[in-house]
Amino acid sequence: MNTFLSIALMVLIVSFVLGLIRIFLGPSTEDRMMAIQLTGTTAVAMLLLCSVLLNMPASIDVALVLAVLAAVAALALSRQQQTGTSQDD
Amino acid sequence: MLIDQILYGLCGIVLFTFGLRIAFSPVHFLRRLLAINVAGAGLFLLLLSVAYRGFDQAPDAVPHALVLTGIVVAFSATALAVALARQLQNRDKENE
Amino acid sequence: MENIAWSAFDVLLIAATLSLAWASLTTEHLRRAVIFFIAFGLLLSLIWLRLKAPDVALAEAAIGAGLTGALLLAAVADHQKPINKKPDQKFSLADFVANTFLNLLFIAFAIVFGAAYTFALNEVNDSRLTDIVFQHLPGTGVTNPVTGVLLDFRAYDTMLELAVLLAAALGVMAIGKTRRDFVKPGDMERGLSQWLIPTLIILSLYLLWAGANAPGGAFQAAALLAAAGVVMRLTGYVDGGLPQGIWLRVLLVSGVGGFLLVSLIMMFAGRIYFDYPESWAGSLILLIESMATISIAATLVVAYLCGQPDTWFGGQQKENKHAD
Amino acid sequence: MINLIALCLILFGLFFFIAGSIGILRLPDIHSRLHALTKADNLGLGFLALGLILLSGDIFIAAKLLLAWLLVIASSAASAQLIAQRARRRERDVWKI
Amino acid sequence: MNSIIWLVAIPLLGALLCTVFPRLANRIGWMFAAGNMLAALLVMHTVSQEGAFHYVIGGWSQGLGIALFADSLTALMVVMSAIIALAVSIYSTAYFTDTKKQAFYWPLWLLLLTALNALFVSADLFNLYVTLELLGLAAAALTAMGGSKEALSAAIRYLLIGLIGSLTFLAGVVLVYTAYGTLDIAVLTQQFQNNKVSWAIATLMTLGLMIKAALLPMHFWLPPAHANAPAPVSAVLSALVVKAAIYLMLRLWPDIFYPLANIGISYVLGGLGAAAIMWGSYQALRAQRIKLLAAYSTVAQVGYLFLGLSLIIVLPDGELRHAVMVGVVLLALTHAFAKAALFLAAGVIMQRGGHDRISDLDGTAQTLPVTTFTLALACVALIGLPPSGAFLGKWQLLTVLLHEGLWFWIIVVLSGSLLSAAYAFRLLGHAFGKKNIPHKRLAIGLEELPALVLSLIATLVLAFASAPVAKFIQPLSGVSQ
Repeated sequence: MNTFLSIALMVLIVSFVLGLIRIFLGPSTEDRMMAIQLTGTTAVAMLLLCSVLLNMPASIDVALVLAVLAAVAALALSRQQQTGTSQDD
Repeated sequence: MLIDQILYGLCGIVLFTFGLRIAFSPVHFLRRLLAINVAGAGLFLLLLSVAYRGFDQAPDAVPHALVLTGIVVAFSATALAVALARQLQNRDKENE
Repeated sequence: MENIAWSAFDVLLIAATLSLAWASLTTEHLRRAVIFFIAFGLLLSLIWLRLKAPDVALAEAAIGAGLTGALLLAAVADHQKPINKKPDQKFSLADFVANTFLNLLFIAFAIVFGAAYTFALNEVNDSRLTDIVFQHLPGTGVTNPVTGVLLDFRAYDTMLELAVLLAAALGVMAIGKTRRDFVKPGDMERGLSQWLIPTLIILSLYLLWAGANAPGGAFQAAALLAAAGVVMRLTGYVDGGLPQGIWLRVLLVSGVGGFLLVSLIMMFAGRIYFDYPESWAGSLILLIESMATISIAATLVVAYLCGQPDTWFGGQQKENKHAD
Repeated sequence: MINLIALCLILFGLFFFIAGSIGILRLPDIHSRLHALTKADNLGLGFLALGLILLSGDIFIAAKLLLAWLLVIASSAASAQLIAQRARRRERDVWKI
Repeated sequence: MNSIIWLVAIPLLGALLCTVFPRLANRIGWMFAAGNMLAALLVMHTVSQEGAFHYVIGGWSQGLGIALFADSLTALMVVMSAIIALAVSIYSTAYFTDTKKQAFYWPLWLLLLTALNALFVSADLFNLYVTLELLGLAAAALTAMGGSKEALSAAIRYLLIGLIGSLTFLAGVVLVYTAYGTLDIAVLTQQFQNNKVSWAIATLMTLGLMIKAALLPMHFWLPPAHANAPAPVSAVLSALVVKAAIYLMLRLWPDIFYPLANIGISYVLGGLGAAAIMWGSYQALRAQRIKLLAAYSTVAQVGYLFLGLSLIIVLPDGELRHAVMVGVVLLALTHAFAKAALFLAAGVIMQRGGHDRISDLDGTAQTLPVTTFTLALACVALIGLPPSGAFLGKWQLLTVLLHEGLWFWIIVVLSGSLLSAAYAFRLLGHAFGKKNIPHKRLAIGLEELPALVLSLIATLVLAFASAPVAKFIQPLSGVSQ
C-alpha cells in the first residue's frame, strides 16, 4: 500500500508542477490566482498522503491550515486592487 | 550522512546564495525584501536538513525551535520594512 | 519502487522550489513576484513536512502562505503603476564585467559553502543536542520536544524573539497612521468572513491545545488568530478587530511581559531564571502560551495594519468610512 | 477488500487532479479554466480523502480528513466566486474604457 | 551572579511599561535608564570581585540551556553603554516635545538598550543572532523616526543591510551546529579545530559582522542612516550599535577562532581597517554637515578598531597583546563617549539654529558657549590629543606597531590622525568664528549638559582611568574559559 501511496504522491507533484506552469504563464492575475488555488489544493492532497506515508498525523493539521488560508489569500488578492488604488487621508 | 539530507541542504545553500546575490543588486526595494526572505528560507532549509535523520528516526528538535524563532524574526523584519516603504511612498505622493 | 518514487518526489520538489524562487526574484512585475513568492511558501511548507518538521510546516503555512503573503500583496498594491522595468539601456561593458564578476563570486561562495556543509556532515559526531533534549523533556511538563525547547530550554530566546516582534510593531506604529479608507465589502466578502473568522479562531484554539503534546503551539495559533484579524480588516473593520486604548497596549506587551514576569517571580522565589518548578511546569507553560498567543496575534495584526491604529492612545473609535 | 476500495477511490482522485491540471493548462479562457479548477478541488480531493479515511481506521483522524475536504470545498467555492467577480469587473472595465 | 539578568530585565521592563503608559514614557524611560546603570555597576562589581563568570539560564546543563557570560571586557562595555544611555535618556526628555513621538521613541530605545546588553552578555551563538536582529530592527525603527524622506529611505537601507549581515552571521551559526553540534560558545571553544569547515564558519561570521560594523567596503549604509536619524538616536547608533559588532569580533577571534589565527587574515582585516581610516577621514573632511562629518568619522574610527583587532588576532599571548587590547578598548571607549557627545551637541545646534551646515556655524560660540565647548572637547578626543583616552589608546597601538616594525600601519595611523585634526579644526574654526549678532542673554539648557558630561568623560576621566582600565582587562588567553 505504501508503494502505491508514494507513487500517488509522485503523480500529485507532477500535477502540482503543471499548475505551476500556469502560474508562470499567466497571462492575467486571475489565471494566477486560479493556479495558486489549484496548487494549494494539490498541496493539501499531498499533505494528506504524507500523514499516512510518513506516519505523521500532524500533517493533516498543516493541510487544514493551508485549506483555510487559501480562502484568506483569495480574499487578500481580490481586495488588493480595490484598497490599493484608494487615496490616503 | 543521507543523500536526501545533502540534496535538501544544497538546495538551501543555493537559495541562500541566490537570495543574497539579488539582494546586492540594484533592484526595487520590495524585490530586495523578497530576496532576503528567500535567503532566509534557504538558511532555514539548511538548518532543518541538518536536523533530519532519516525516514524512521525522530529528527533533532533544537534546529526546529531555532527555525521557528527565525521565521518570527523574518516576519517582523518584513512587516517593518513594508511599513517603512509604504510611508515613503506616501511621502512621494504628497510631494507630487 | 517506493524509494524511487520518493527520490523523484524530492527532485521535483526541489526543482519546483528553485524555479519558483528564480521566477520570484527575476520576473519584471512586482505583483507577479509576490504571487510566486506565496507559491514558494506553499512548497516550503511541504519541504518542512518532508524533513519531518511539522511544527515548522505549520508556522510556514500560516506565515508564508498567509500573513507574509497578505502583507506583501498590500505592499505591491502601492506599486501598481511604476513597474520595475528598466529603461532600455545600452549595453555597457563595465556593467557586464561587474555583473559577471559578482555572479562568479557568488557561485564560488555557494560552492565553498556547499563543500563545507558536506564536510561538516561527514565530521559530525552523531550526539547532537537531541539526546539531551529528550532526556530532560519530562522535567518540562510537555511531550512535544519543540515546544519544550522553545518554552523551557531556550525560553530566553523566545522572550527576545517576542521582543523583536514588539519592536517591529512599535516601529510600524511610530512612522504613521494606518489607512482608514476602504471599499465597501460586497455580500460575497461578508458571507465569506462569516464562516471564515469562526473557523480560524477554532482552528487556532485547537493548535494551541495540541501544542503541548503534538506539533502546534503559541506561534502557529497566533498566526491563525491574526489571519482572522486580517480577514476582518479586509471586510471592513479598519482596526482588524483589535481592542482599544490601554487594552490594546496591555495586550501587545503581555507576551513578553508574561515571560519576564514569570521568570522574575521565579528568581525571587529562590529558583533561578526561567527554571519552572517541575510540578506546575505544564500548566505554567500553557498559561504563558495562551497569553503569548493572544499577544502575538495582536502584534501580527498591528504589523499587518502597516500603521498606528486610531485607537492606540484610547478614545472613541471613529465610524468606519466607506469610500465607494 | 477495504484496501482495494480505498485504492480505487484514490486512483479516482488522482485522475481528477491530473485532469484539472491539464484543464487549467489547456483550456482557452478564464471561465472554462475555472470550471476545470473546481472539479479538481472538490472531486479530486474528495475521493482522495475518502480513500484515506478508509485506510486510517481512527475516528479522530477520519474526522479531520473530512474537515480538510469540507474546508477546501468552502474556500475553493469562495475563491472561485472572487476570481470570477474580479475577472468580470476587469472585463467590464475594459469595455468602459 | 543574578546581577547579569537585571541587565536584560530592567530595560525590557522599562520598554513594556513605556508602551503601556505612553503619557508617563518620559519619566519611566529615564528612570529605567538609571536602573540599568545600577545593574551595569553591579555586574562590574561582581566581575572585579569574582572574575569572569558563566551563568546558564534555567539551571540546565551547559549546552542545553542558554548561557550568559561576563568578563572584564563585558563589564567595561556594559558600563560604557549604561553611562551613554543615561546621558542620552536625559537629553531625550528635552529633545522630543511631541508626546506621540515620545510614546514610541521610549519603548524602542529601551528595546535597543535591551538588545545591546543582551548581546554583550550572551554566550550562545543563536541567541547572539536574535539579539543582533533585535538591535537592527529597533535601530532601523528609531532611524525612521527622523521623519524626513531621507531618514525613511536611510532606515530602509539600514534595515535591509542589517538583515543581510545577520543572515550571513546565522549561516556561520548553522555550520557550527552542523559540524560541532552545539551553540554554546564555551563548549565550542573547547572543541574548535583548525579545518576547512572552521574556516568557512569564521569567514561567514566575520563577513556578517563586518557588514554590521560598517567596515570599509560595507560602510555605504552608515553615513545616511547616522546623519538623518534624530540626534539622540544618531548618538546611540554611532557610539554603541556599531561597537556591538566589533565587540563580537573581539569575543570570537581571540576565543573561538584562536586556532585559525594567522598572518594572512590579520593583513586582510588590518588592510581594510587602514583603508577605512583613510577613506572615512577624507570623506569627513569633505562633509558639509556636522552629523555627516560625525558619521564619516565613525567609519574611520571603526578602521582603527579593526587595525587593532588584526594585531590581537596574530600576536602571541603576552605583554604586547595585552597592550593592544588595552589600546583598542581605550579607543573604543573614547570614541563612544566623544561621538555621543558630538551628536548630542549637533542636535542642540540643530534645534536652536535650525540647521547643522558647517559653513554657516559662525557665531555658535557666542550663542551656545557650552555646546561649542562640548564640540571642542569631543574633537580633542576624536583627534586623539592628550589627555584624551584616544591619545593613550593610539599610543599603546603605536608602541606595539613600532616594536613589530609595521611601518605602513604607523603611517596610516599618523596620517589618519592628521586628517582628523584637519576636519575637526575645520568644524571648530567655524563654530568659534565671530559673527555680529545682537547681544542676547545666554540661557544654558538642560539638554546641553549630558553632552558636556560625556565629552568630559572622553577627554579627562578616561585619561585618569586608563591605568585602572588596563589593570582591569585581564590578559586574554586563547581559551579564556
